[in-house]
Amino acid sequence: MKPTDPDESRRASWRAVWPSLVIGAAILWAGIGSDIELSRVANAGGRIAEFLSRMFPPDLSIAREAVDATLETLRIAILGTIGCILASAALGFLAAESMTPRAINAPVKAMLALMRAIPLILVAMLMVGAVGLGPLPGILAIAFHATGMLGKFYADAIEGVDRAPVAALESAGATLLQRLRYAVWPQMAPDLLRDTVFRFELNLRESLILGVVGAGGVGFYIQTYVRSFQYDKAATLTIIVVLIVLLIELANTWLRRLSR
Amino acid sequence: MKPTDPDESRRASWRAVWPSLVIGAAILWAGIGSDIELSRVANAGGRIAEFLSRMFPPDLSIAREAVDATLETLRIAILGTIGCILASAALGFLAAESMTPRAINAPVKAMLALMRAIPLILVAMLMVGAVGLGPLPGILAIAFHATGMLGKFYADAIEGVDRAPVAALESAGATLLQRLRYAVWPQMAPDLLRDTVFRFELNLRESLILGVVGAGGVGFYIQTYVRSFQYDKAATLTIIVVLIVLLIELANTWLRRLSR
Amino acid sequence: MTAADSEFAAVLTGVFHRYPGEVRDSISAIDLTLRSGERVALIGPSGAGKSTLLSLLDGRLRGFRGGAIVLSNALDARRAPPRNERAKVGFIFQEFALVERASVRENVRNGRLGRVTQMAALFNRFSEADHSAVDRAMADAGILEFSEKRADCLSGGQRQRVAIARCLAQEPQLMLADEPISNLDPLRAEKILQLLGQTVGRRNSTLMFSSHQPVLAMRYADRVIALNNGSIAYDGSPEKLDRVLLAEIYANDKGSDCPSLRLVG
Amino acid sequence: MTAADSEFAAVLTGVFHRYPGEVRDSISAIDLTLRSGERVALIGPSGAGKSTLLSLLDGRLRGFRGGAIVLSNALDARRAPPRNERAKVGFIFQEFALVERASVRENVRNGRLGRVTQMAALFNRFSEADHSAVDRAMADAGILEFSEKRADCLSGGQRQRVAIARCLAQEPQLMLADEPISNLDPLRAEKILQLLGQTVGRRNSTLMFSSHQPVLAMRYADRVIALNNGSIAYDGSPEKLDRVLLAEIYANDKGSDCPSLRLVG
Amino acid sequence: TGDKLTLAFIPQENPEKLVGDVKRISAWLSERLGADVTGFVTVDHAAAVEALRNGDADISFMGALPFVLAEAEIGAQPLLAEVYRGSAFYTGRVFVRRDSGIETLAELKGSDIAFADPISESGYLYPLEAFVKAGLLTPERGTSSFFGRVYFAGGYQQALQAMAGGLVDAAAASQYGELLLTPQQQAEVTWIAESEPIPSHLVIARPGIDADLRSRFVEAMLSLNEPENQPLLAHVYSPDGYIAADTSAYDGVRAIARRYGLLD
Ligand SMILES: Nc1ncnc2c1ncn2[C@@H]1O[C@H](COP(=O)(O)OP(=O)(O)OP(=O)(O)O)[C@@H](O)[C@H]1O
Ligand SMILES: Nc1ncnc2c1ncn2[C@@H]1O[C@H](COP(=O)(O)OP(=O)(O)OP(=O)(O)O)[C@@H](O)[C@H]1O
Ligand SMILES: [Mg+2]
Ligand SMILES: [Mg+2]
Repeated sequence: MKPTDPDESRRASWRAVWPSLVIGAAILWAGIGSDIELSRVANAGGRIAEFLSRMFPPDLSIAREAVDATLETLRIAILGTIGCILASAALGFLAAESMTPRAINAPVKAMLALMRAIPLILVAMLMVGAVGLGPLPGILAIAFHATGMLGKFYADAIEGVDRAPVAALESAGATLLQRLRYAVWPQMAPDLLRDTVFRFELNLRESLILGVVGAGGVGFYIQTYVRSFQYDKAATLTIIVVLIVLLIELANTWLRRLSR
Repeated sequence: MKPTDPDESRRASWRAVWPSLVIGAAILWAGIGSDIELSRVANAGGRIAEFLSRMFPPDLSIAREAVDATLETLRIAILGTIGCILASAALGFLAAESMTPRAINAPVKAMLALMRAIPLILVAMLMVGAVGLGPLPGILAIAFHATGMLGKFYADAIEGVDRAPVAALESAGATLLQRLRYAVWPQMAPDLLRDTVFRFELNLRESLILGVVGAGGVGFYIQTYVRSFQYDKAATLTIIVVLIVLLIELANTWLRRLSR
Repeated sequence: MTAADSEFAAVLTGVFHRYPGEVRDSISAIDLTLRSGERVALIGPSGAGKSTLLSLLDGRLRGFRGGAIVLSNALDARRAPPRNERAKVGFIFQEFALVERASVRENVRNGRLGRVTQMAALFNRFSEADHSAVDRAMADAGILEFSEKRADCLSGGQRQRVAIARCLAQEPQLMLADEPISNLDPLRAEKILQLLGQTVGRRNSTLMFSSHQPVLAMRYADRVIALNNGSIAYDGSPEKLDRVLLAEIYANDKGSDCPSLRLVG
Repeated sequence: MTAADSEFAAVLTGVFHRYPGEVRDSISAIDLTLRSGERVALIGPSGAGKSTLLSLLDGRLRGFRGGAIVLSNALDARRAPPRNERAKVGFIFQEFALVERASVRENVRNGRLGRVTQMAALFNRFSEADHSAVDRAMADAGILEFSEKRADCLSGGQRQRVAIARCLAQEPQLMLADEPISNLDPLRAEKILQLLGQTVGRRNSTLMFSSHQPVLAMRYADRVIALNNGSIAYDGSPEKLDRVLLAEIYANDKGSDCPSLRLVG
Repeated sequence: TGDKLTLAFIPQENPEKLVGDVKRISAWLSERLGADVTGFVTVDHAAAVEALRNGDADISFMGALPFVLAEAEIGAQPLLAEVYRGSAFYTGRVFVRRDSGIETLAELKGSDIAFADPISESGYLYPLEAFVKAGLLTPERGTSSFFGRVYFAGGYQQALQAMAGGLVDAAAASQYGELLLTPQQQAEVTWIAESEPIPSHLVIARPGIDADLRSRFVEAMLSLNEPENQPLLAHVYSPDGYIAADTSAYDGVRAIARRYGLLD
């Protein structure tokens, strides 16, 4: 922003307008092109009520299987999360602009995007092909797929820390690792915790696709019930998932209070 | 931290140990209980190579359908994203601890968790029940489901801003809205942008599940090709998705540079 | 409130405060009356409670005990004062509290937010009066030159002057300044103190500023209040505050084992 | 480097620097030689380039032109100096640069990071020597009392002393201090300046500190360098720096229309 | 003995029952074959075939179309065919609402139709063939030349629900699909066309499976037809019984799959 050079500032404001134009055009295209009858939304109320009524009362006869499936899902989610935390710590660090030169962080960032981009179903098939049936391919698929997101989150968290204390430690002769440990880590620990717990929660729910690899988690049950219109059973499982997620949310709040 | 009261500090350190214990126990349980033969990972290399070889060379004969499907997916993602941005702006603000009293932010936070917890497939079916087949239920399902995550992200971004300038504006007599506009917004705009673009990217990929509701799109094709073992065709579509995601990643970097 | 109250900018009676989890009061047993039009310097050793006292007067301190009336409004220990009261009290922050990604001008303009209608401000609609107040404040603080630079691209003293200009633009009835000259060169420091004093004189408003440069502070104040360990150790005219008293104020705080050094001149 | 070099702590020849996107140089045509054991005060109006010059000497300034040798190490305009060189140069930051969520002790201990082995530090293994250096630094800076408090629960002056203690704990050969007393009361300010001077004397290291309190600064320096608009306006003994010269230094910068006020005493 | 046999099950309606079923059947087979039999549930045939390909599973259960795809893909062998309601064949049908007044396929020109799934014989390919036979469309020109909008609803039930709920005009599903609707809905819908007979679901094996083990497995499964073992059928998708599979019975399916580009 140089008030002394009007040309430059005009150019700058044009640069700022560009993205808005592109985004605006995309929205217009999306909105106009598609045959969406928004009128249908108007009289959806009754139908939604009817749909929900089919979920009540939840069919609790499957409670036992539901609990087993939940434990299985939890197990896969926990192990998958551990895997993706390890991978994300390494890749997230490499992808952070404030930590590595552009020649490293740009390709790593792209790689993470790529890992996210590969559809989970394909990853799951690949893992079944690689290690067979059972929980293991599920865990690997989750770990792989989740790393694409969590690694990005970690990189964002690293980039978001206040640079002044990092510079101060660098000035004192601290090595990269030491700066990470003593200036970056204390600042980003709460964010990291939040992101990791969040990803754990997502992993728990991605068991939807994990039915693919045997053993049968909650998601697999829900999917099957929904496909066979047994909404009252799906409701039971959904309630369990919701309870667990709320529990995680509680734990999250508690942990963050500790780490603040 | 009160060095003057050793009891208190001992209690504090216990409080800090608790979470580690719980997490450690959970990991142990997950690791021991499941019948995972990690040895299988060792000789997975060849199998992975074999799997990948089936995807090459990608079958480009379906390029036309692929482009159509991609446009359809983009359209659903764009409109779904707009929906969830609007909802998230409102809910995210309400869920931010630094903005609303606990009596409001806690329930809203729980509600967002709940929205995330409800499996997308169930939301999709609900929307099909409500507004019929086609892209509209897909858009609504995406908007609903994504709000659970994006609203949380927005709340996090609001909570993450430096409070000093917010307090300064409050002291100057600025109203809540004004503080949002002039102290919170400039600080969090880059984070917001990042999170929104990221969620857009996710929405794009959640079209995987949307095949279920007759919404078409890339995910539906990929699923179908995988199920009919046409991995070379699935590869073509995956490449398109990857390209789009990388493009979004590029746009993201560019936008963030502008907004820094 | 009776009419007589308006001659007082602030009345504190028996105010105590302790930060959560602390073992000592940050300020204790404060009885204090600020008369309208006064220019008060607040001095005292580091950690004495100056910032705490100032933030109390600004209505930003929660959980204090005792009575606090500022510009006829009784402060609540549990919530911030209403908007119009907040707009009347200006504050210059010790650590500046600027919006980093915003320009100098935008930061200064933020001082006007208490005076514009809600909606107007949301769409960046400020009146002529607002714009000229902002320009005047920037000129007075000597920051017009780089008014379009971003706040995070400034030197320490430049940042401090942005914080000062923001408060000037607010045109408050009571101006509270926490170490407003800590990062300013002597000439600028004097100029700023002079300016703050003049502003107060022009509008019959009130000024209270803290400073670690007692010599300078005394030159621009009608009254000096010294804090020590959270309590008032001196309250009176600058003239009566001699070297001995000063040395006592600064030497007498806990955790300080300073030798008695020359304090004045 | 020849043996003769070691008598110089720093040698700058024809150094220029401009921040990206700016129209004016932040420092220009700087020729400067710091002798080992010198205590140099850096003064000059706000925005003159003091912080920029100090960060150059610290090896943190990128994109400068000209020659810069610090402790026999030639600085590179494109990258930070190697670790052992960085460890030899200590810096006290104008805006403190503390790790907010860490305790005072942890912040001070961070000053030791340049001296411990990589792995030891990662697992919080510090030697006895490290611990005692940290304790001594905290005692010297007067912050032992609240050594377990978090850095974001301190007053402005307390935070500044943490920044000072961190640098003391580093035991550097060249100590650079950017406004180290801006938020300290006069007694503490003098004590800190005295302390920094003593430390330098004891270890034949070198000190350069910037300050906006020329009177104080001159009392604790062997040599004064004044910057104005990025260039050196005075470089010599404190004794020769009289009121007239001082007034010139502070009055002469662009964007300042200060009246000529009393500067000394 | 050291024989090991792994079964890959594909879920149907009641997953909570299936997990128990898998245990029951595996246990019974273990005893019967004197081998170590384990069962896994996979979400669909693709994962099961992936497991068969690598020898992670030996046996799986699936429909005729997935089978012919798996046969072409990995050389899977047909072992047994299910007999369901007295027949080793079933059909796909085109359903409409009674009150729509539609009686012939030709009347569906320009209307919206919901198919179950693109990889479905009774919910897509066979009913589509009925339209082809009626001369209404050709595989080359595709469905869009005849219908208004075409949806893949994800399953029989979703397709039928969409039709019953008035969201589309017609739906294609298995002949037994109707049973998935509520009695009230069943009264409101009818079918207007039926496909050629489709070979029913079957039990398949991976190509390299030990021949002896395979024949013992086939024998064991056929023994489920005996009266005393009949109750166990309820734990393998509840067919009436099994017959040995005849590979030529799937020629029709292979031909259709080829016509629609699913096979080379
Ligand atoms: N990051 C930056 N980007 C652009 N310009 C900068 C940046 N930092 C400093 N400047 C400019 O460079 C000049 C010198 O700044 P510097 O911080 O060195 O001044 P200083 O002498 O330390 O001032 P002060 O006494 O106010 O701290 C100033 O005009 C300032 O606006
Ligand atoms: N957020 C906080 N939490 C806990 N203690 C605090 C907090 N802020 C300040 N204190 C403590 O309260 C006391 C008074 O602090 P205050 O900031 O009012 O001092 P001050 O007089 O402004 O000092 P300085 O001149 O150093 O700015 C100090 O002992 C300080 O450590
Ligand atoms: Mg203070
Ligand atoms: Mg500076």
